[in-house]
Amino acid sequence: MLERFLVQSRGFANTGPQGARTGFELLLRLPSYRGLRASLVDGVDVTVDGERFDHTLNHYVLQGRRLDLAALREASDLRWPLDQPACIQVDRPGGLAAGVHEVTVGVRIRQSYIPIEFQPGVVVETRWATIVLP
Amino acid sequence: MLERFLVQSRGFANTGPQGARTGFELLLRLPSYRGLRASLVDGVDVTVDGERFDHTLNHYVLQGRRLDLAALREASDLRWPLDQPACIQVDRPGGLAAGVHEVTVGVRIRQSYIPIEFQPGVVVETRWATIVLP
Amino acid sequence: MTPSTRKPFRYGVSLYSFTDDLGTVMGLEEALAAVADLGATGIELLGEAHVPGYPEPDTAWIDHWFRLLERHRLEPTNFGAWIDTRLHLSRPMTAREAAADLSRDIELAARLGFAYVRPKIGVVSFDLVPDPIWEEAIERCLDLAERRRIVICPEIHAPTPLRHPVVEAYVRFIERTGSRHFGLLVDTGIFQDRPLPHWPGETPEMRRDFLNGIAVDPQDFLALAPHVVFIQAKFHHIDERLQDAHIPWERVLPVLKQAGYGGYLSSEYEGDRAPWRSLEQVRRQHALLRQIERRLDAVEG
Amino acid sequence: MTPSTRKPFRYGVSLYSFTDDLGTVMGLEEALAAVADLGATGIELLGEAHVPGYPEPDTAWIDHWFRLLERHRLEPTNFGAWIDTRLHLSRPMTAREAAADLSRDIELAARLGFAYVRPKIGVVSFDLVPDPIWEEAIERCLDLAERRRIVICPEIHAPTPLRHPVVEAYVRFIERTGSRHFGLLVDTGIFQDRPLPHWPGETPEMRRDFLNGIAVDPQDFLALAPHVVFIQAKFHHIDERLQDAHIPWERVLPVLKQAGYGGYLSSEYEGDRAPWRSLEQVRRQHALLRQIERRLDAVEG
Ligand SMILES: [Mn+2]
Ligand SMILES: [Mn+2]
Repeated sequence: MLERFLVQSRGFANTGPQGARTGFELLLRLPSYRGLRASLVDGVDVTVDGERFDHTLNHYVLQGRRLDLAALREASDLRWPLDQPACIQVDRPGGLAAGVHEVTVGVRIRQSYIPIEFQPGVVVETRWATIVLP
Repeated sequence: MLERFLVQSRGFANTGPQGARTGFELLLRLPSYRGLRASLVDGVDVTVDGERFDHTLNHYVLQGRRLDLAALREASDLRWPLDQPACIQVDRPGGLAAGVHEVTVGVRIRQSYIPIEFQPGVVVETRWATIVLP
Repeated sequence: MTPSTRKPFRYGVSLYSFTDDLGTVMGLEEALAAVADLGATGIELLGEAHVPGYPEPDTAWIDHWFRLLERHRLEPTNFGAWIDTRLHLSRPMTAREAAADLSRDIELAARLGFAYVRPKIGVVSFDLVPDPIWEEAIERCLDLAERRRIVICPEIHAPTPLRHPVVEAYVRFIERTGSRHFGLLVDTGIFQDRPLPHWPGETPEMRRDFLNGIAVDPQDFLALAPHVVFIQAKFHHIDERLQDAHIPWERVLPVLKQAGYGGYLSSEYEGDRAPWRSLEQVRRQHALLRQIERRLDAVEG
Repeated sequence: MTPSTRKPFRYGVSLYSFTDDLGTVMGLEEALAAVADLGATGIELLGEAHVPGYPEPDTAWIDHWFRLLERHRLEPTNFGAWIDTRLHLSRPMTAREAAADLSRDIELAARLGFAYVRPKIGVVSFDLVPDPIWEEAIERCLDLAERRRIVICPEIHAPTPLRHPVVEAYVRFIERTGSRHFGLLVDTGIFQDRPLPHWPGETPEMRRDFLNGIAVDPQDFLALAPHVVFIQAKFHHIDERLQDAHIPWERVLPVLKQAGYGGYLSSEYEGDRAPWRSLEQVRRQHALLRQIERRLDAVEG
């Protein structure tokens, strides 16, 4: 079972060794009524406490594979199932401070059955989420 | 998994043969942070659209056993676990009309570690619930 | 099928109704228990949503699926599939690729006991004309569909009404191929005659197109009825007095009855996604639809 | 244990924190994954709440339990139990019956790998004096506790402060029996120094007694520390700036440190039961407690 929020409480954490953090990551529930092949996902914008990390710069871990946006757009052989969160990885030297952050995601999805004028659709959600360890 | 409401959507139904209903029943999640032996439950008041069905008159089905209030109060050998709803059965000739009803329950619980002056504690909750078949 | 042949409706639910609830507040077991508790018999699902490990569920899950169906006396109805024509950003999808995807879904649907497969086809225009590859893609799958006893049924969905070139093309396809393994699925959202509330992120353009309701005349169903194999009973909100805020069931159901439709009404709740709300809304819809059907049957005698 | 022996705290969570969420929006797997994700190592639960089939879980569940512990590198800490002295409406519970219930819980707790069993004892007075059968009941279980390597630890819980006849009776029991299998559990709700919001159905009498906080002086912990084997880190609300609205951790943790407490701080979230809220609140508490501990350790050098 996943949390109802897109950004899960669990998994929001700094990356890299403690004392020399390189960034942070979060787990994301797919905002869709169906699973999608990865190439139909056009990346995820992440904003933390007003600081924006563009979808073109973030990395995406799906079913154990880590991809940049270019690779994601080509990954028609990889699936993001509804019941498995994707891990979004963000570069930020030093990581985030321990404590509560305002986190916004913009998940960009390309559906085939909606006019191209509206693609990619962007699902935006904001929540408070907590980094436990600095 | 149970629904967060105490009264579950599923299981709210008329009893007895269609056309000659004898009453109705509902499934109830235990409003407690722990399971309880049945004798610690002092019955459940049920009110539907303002019509009250007293806990002294209702019947209780736990783990396949059907009890009236007197039997419930003696049932120190029977458990109502958190993960299993109890079935509350109410006599009402004709049953309830198909459609949406305002249902209130008052669940009466006797805890040993709270002063007797406050026992039984009564947990009250109201929701809309739907009878599908007349 | 003549108008005088009145048949009882069959009642089902699509797991689409439980979107956002499934996987966060309920699992497949609770969903099927909820559907069975309605007195419904049909269960519809979306392959790439409700089948864990799609498109290759493990056999343990398939066993589990059939055990649940048996326990709850439910039969699989329609299997939702997609032809994701925009799968490749750099190039269009070919008809062969589309046929391969659809074949895979037909095989899986048949293995899970389904009777219908709805391919949701990518569009090429603002007014939702399907990608022309649909015709070759589906034609390539007709033999397989016959072998696996599956009926392929694209969905007539708002803003496309019943009288429309897209629908006419589907009917010509039926006439040309003579296949009994192709039919039409009607989504009752086409009958919506009052506006939906705005949703988050909705643009004025999208609103203009379909969210106010395209209010198809239910009488239009009569002409198409011989080709309609399945109905998704799309709805958005039913209040405590059992009034549907958007779909005029009192006008729709008599026409379905008159047309001799005896297939499924498969609930597709598409309203507010507050947790657990879908469970209660689907119960209201079944109470409402059955109430109207009882009244129609009583009038007919 | 001398005041100069400073030890690191151990971090855990009681599944009590997830009350109303467990079984409606999460299962045991998700709960344990959430606890492990905190960097915590200890898992506390309530027998008659979180053990399916309690008091006789099947072996498949026990295997599952140990697999989850291994996967998430968690160790079982405290097993919550009750002595339900009002079980029989017609007569009081005997010490023998209470001992039988507690023995059953000690056996089960040991089988599941726990180190502590907290019996919640029924009360006989308005000011929460425990039923006098507690002494004989627990004494009858001391040998079993020793054999099964369990420490029985009644809970000091608001409105009972640390300096109180009830606590003194427990200390006398320790001194008289000399048992190392009996100790005290402190619930940090006793340090609450600001009022809780009212809860539904709350009466003025209950409010007067404990919901405004009994604000025990943390310094009182020093005298009792040698007997304290476990701490439940009770809390109700921590805001976005990591401020706890009720429990003065900044004054409590230095005393625990000074007392040489090196046991668990096991989260007991007891605030608003909005779905999923508990998950985020527990994260905030661990961020806060660890932040204060880092500061204390830095000051000490
Ligand atoms: Mn539909
Ligand atoms: Mn406690």
